[in-house]
Amino acid sequence: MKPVLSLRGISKSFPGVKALQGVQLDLYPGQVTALIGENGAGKSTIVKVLTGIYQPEEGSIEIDGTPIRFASAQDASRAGVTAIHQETVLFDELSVAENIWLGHAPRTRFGLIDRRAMRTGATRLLASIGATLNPDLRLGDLGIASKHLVAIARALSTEARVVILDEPTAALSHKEIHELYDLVETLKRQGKAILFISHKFDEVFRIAERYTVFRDGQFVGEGAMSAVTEGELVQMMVGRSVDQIFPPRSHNIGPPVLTVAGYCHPTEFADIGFTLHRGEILGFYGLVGAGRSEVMQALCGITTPSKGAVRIDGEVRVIRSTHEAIAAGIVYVPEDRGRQGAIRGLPIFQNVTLPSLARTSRNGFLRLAEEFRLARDYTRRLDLRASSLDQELGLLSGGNQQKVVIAKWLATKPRVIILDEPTKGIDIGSKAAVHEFMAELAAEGLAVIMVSSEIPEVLGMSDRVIVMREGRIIDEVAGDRMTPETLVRAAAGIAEAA
Amino acid sequence: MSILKHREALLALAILLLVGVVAARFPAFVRPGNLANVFNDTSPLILLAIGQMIVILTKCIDLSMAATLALCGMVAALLNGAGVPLPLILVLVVVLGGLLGAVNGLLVWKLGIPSIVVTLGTMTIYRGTIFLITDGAWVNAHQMTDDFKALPRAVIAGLPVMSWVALAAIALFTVLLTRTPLGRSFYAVGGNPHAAVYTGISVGRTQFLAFVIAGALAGLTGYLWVARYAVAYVDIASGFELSVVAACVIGGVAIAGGAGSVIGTVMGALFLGVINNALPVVGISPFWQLAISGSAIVLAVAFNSAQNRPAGRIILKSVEPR
Amino acid sequence: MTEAAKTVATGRAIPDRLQSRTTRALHSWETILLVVAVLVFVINSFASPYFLNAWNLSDATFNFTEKAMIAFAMAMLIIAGEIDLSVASIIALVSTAMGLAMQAGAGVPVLVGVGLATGLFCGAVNGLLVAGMGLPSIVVTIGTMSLFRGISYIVLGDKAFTGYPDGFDFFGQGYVWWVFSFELALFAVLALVFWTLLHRTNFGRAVYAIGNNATAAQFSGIRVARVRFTLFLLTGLTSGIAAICLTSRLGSTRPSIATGFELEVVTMVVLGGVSILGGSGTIPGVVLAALIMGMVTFGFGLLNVPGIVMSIFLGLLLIGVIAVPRLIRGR
Amino acid sequence: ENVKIALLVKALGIGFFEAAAKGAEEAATELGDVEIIYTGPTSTTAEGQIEVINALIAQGVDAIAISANDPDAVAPALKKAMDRGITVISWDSGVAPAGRQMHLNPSSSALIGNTIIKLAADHMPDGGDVAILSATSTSTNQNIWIEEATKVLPNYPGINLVATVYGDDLADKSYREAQGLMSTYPNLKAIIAPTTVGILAASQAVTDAGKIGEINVTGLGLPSEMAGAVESGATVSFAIWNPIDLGYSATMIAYNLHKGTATAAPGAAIPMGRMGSATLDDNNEAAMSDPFTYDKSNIAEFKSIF
Ligand SMILES: Nc1ncnc2c1ncn2[C@@H]1O[C@H](COP(=O)(O)OP(=O)(O)OP(=O)(O)O)[C@@H](O)[C@H]1O
Ligand SMILES: Nc1ncnc2c1ncn2[C@@H]1O[C@H](COP(=O)(O)OP(=O)(O)OP(=O)(O)O)[C@@H](O)[C@H]1O
Ligand SMILES: [Mg+2]
Ligand SMILES: [Mg+2]
Repeated sequence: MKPVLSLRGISKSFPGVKALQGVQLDLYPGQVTALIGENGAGKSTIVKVLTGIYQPEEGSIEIDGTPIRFASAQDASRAGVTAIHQETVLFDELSVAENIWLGHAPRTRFGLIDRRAMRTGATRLLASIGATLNPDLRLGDLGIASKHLVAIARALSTEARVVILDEPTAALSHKEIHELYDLVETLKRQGKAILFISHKFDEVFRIAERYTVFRDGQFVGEGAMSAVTEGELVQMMVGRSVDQIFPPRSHNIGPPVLTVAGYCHPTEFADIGFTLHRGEILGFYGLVGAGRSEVMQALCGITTPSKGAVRIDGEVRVIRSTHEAIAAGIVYVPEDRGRQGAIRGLPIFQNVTLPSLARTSRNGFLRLAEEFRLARDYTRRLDLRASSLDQELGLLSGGNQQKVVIAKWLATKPRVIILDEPTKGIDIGSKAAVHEFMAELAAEGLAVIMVSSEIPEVLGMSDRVIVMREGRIIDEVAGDRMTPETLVRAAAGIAEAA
Repeated sequence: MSILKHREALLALAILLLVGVVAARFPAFVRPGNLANVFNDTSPLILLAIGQMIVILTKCIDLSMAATLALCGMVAALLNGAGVPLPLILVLVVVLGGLLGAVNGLLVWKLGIPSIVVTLGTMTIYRGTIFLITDGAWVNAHQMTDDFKALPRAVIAGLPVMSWVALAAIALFTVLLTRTPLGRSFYAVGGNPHAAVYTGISVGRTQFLAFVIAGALAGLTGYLWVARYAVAYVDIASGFELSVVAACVIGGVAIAGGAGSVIGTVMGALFLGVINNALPVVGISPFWQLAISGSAIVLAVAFNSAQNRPAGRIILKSVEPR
Repeated sequence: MTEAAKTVATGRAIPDRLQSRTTRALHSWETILLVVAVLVFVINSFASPYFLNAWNLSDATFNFTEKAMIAFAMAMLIIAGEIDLSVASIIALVSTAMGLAMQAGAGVPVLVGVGLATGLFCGAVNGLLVAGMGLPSIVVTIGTMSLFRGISYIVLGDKAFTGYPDGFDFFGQGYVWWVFSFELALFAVLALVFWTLLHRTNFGRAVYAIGNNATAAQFSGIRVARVRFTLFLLTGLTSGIAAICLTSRLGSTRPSIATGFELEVVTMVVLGGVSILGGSGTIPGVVLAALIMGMVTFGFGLLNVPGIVMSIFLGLLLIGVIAVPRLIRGR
Repeated sequence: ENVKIALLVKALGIGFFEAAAKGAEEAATELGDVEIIYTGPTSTTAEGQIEVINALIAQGVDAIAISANDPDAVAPALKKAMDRGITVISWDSGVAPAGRQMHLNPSSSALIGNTIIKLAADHMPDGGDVAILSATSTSTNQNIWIEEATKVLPNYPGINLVATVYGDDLADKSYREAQGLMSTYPNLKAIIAPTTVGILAASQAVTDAGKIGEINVTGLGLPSEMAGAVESGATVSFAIWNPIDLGYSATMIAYNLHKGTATAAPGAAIPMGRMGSATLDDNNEAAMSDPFTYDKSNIAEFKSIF
């Protein structure tokens, strides 16, 4: 079989990073090719090259054997390449139909946008993926899942021959993920060539025919999915074998540190109550949108709860700001690293010391020597890779940025650390490191809350698991009840099997 | 969309209320003739505000609009003095305005300099250029030909041409913004520049076009202004750029880009126009004018942001205790 | 960088700095400004025989001192990602308030107190609207810009306050020592104060953090709203100080006082290398920009070049100093 | 060594001041050893004038003759100039006594005040409403004239002054203010604009409103700029003194004071070349000459001169 699209010798660099170095990629009609690689391997970059957003410095793109250049996203779309990108790339102020058709809207005889055709087209496309959305709705008024459906409809609106999905399931719930798999099957039957990017091996093995592996911006290998094992793929990805994912835990649980009771928020959650102990890892499981992050953000003074009590070491504490939370010894490592965690324009050491300035300064005046000392301690502890401590944080790779963000919270010497989706979008290698590190923290006597949507992680790491659904605690699972089945049922609101 | 409509309806109500209050004491104010007068008076503000709105939609701001107006107006007056026929003058000022806008646009697009810095600079450069080409001398009524002065005030079907130009611009730009790919791309670029790139829209190019449109509108208004007031000098319309931004803000254009409508902007301009025209009629000292429009701006901003605040998810409504 | 990262990987310890402070300073924006300033100084000395004269240079400083005082606070505000366009109007309102106090028979200390308090009050109004209610500062301050000056028009109309008490003229016309005016001394002191505040305190660090990423700063325990509010207080306060100096220098108050100052202040700040998008900039940069602008206007003035030609030059300078490095770097 | 005299005006580009500069050059030619520096800010602000004053001090000019944007705000800067030995006089628009040695009024303020009312009253046999459209609210000379005009108002029974508004010497603002006057006072019979920018804008507004013959625009204007209005009838007559003479006289006075051939003290008479001599009153103020009235009969003759 001949590939529809093939890339040869593609290189692309950013200031300080060679994101791609002479990589190759082939996509075949009616087949799903999985693109696999660690964080920063260059997967999203190749997608952007394929869709005309980046222009490579070297290499060629061929469609049906003819070389072609994409100067803009429109060129790529005209050539039949379409993508659902890793980040949502839609417009809140425009309607659903406009989001689907922006850039290639049907026109009337006078060259104006044909709104009726746009609306009916949108309805048809949405129906084809099983969605019934009013095409006139403002996109900003929709939920995350609906937005994702609009993004898919948009990708299908161009009559593409090549469809690219960059980590499409990261933001979707269980049910939606399965609908997406069905959709991929449909596209395959229509003879489209599909590039599927994912960190989840189970889904890769489930839907892909072929694989291509990148490591550090370089092509490592490709082949048929049926001829490879999970272990071999991991080996190719990281260049070494990763045998054990979850570290051994010493379940050495101490007295209660944090007690929450009757915690409510006007719109986001209600009746939250739990106890957290020294040396414990408490898992919070739920589907995306269950309200876990909001609870954690309220605990850390980012949002204001309407009522409820928080005790630390038995003492009632009122926390109205992150400042007070840090003083009380609770810190929150946010899920959205780029927006809430990292300050990319500031040097690494300033990022690390930001929440601890009260300690490193004297009477409000900075002491740089102290700051560097603190930054040195904690970055070493996390095995950070950087050229100097006054390097801008934004110049580091994502995984290393995450390390700095974690270092910055640890440097405050907290008693309770809350990690919100600490391994979301992180590759296997880094994941294991984070897990090991969490286990270490607990062993040192820190009380850890881990919010996660990944069942293996929740089960593998936690001492106990609290399941949330629609803003409330539905269940608390420990010991023998800690099975995937229990968690899924509780989170989805299905009654315990009779 | 529903919020937007809502906001415009409220603004319309506010204007009606204002007119009503004035009319209660001075019925002559609501004579159609006078209202037409108010509209005619507000036309330059409307024209500029539409241009500014498009620029703001794309996450930029154009502080040089008033200076562009002044420079184009002066050039129109000088061309008139040199005997250039009126139709050609009209074409030339629009082109010149577009070129001045293009300079702004290119600096923003090709060099990535923030628009506020670019236009802060070109604002003084454009105005200074007027001084350079005239040595500061005024062009007065007696130095202009009659047909040059007559065009904006020529009455067609009961309204002066100046008003017709504003009405035409309102219609044209409503269609442009709602019914053409370019118009929608202004919203897209401002609403989510990142996503616009993924959609194949060049953010810089779109911003460039917005500046060109704003410049061309300012150029046309420059002629109208100079012809109507029958004078051209360095300082005409100085400080007008801020009224223009104010009209946009009152009209509900989001300063962060991506949201706003022609009709809202026009009403924002009319709101200021009515205040300016009503104050002397009601007998309030003109010294109050500044404070009143300032308060209106602050209130409008506070109001718009209160309306845009996300309502929260209200996820709890489905979790009644069983 | 990849190479550096690899060598570090084996050693693990990460060096504090790669470049020495002097290397870094040489590559900075301030160095460019310093070169421009020296150039302007040299050109001026050749262009006019009157330039190199202590008293003349001292007179020239009045062209920028008041604006520069505000520019220091404005720089911090812009670094934090906000802007205050109402500063010139605050000057008008402060001056009017002092005029009213003067009519009520207030002496010099009371006048100064009234001036500072009014400035702080205006800053608090802006701060409340922006930091308290979360409104965009650019439009809020366009509104208060009309409002503050509008109030002063309502109070004064076509009248003026004159006859400030003896001794009040010291702030705008007095000399501390030899050719060094009170305003110049105050400018130097404020430069030092703001340099310390921005570059040597936790508050200054918070300002940079907020300007780079306000959400992350908030998550890191910085009281973002409080910092923003304080910054508006500071611009209000420095506008109040500038108003005292300007009123004293003019010896009178009109509602049209200081018209157009806000744009000159912003120009000064941007020319000083402060990113209008927030997150970066320094006080020494602003000091140099103030000196450049002051010397350029004075130099042109000595040649009797009309003010508007100077402003063309400043406009070109503003765009030029930002554009040229970008052009050279190929954007 | 030439005597350097700076003619500092409210703003560059205004026809009236350009004409005054011509007069100053005329005086310079006549005197032979004078260099004129014609300068001013670009917009009519006191701050702008102060920057120019500082630059003039630095250049060591011998005399400054200023038409001020604000009588009080520029006074400290001018006082500094006098402290450094510079002769300072004001003309046209005055400076507070502390900031100048003497002030040259174009004409006596009382006379101007009376003239502008009389010009309106002469064409209103039955009396009626009149309104004043002035320059900026801070313009010294306009404010004095208006004050004088209000004083003599009782001498013109039936003439009713309904409003005073300010066009800030901006053509567009003046135009709008004139429009406002017409819509607010439907019975308005005359608009008096004691400023050349205002009278021009007001006559344009009256022409546009189609009220020629109904509303008479009068006040102070330049013949060259007003010719059209007089021809169309929007303005029946207006008055002005000759700005060329004014610039000439100011230069002569500045020169004489600098050379010490005259001193500025109450009662002193300072020679003004072909314009005779100026006699100072108790405030060290003097008047140059009487205003001259222009109408259809003589406008053609003067419109090419200034
Ligand atoms: N705009 C950019 N500027 C600078 N560096 C970039 C940019 N985009 C990507 N990079 C760098 O290029 C490398 C490849 O990034 P890319 O996003 O392609 O990784 P990825 O394989 O998609 O990772 P992930 O699994 O985390 O999505 C990384 O080192 C990243 O830091
Ligand atoms: N119905 C909805 N409408 C709009 N936005 C929603 C809705 N549900 C969830 N979201 C958004 O999805 C994101 C995830 O929601 P939330 O943080 O409450 O869930 P979570 O259980 O903490 O999930 P996560 O595992 O992602 O942390 C939030 O940013 C929220 O704004
Ligand atoms: Mg990626
Ligand atoms: Mg969440």
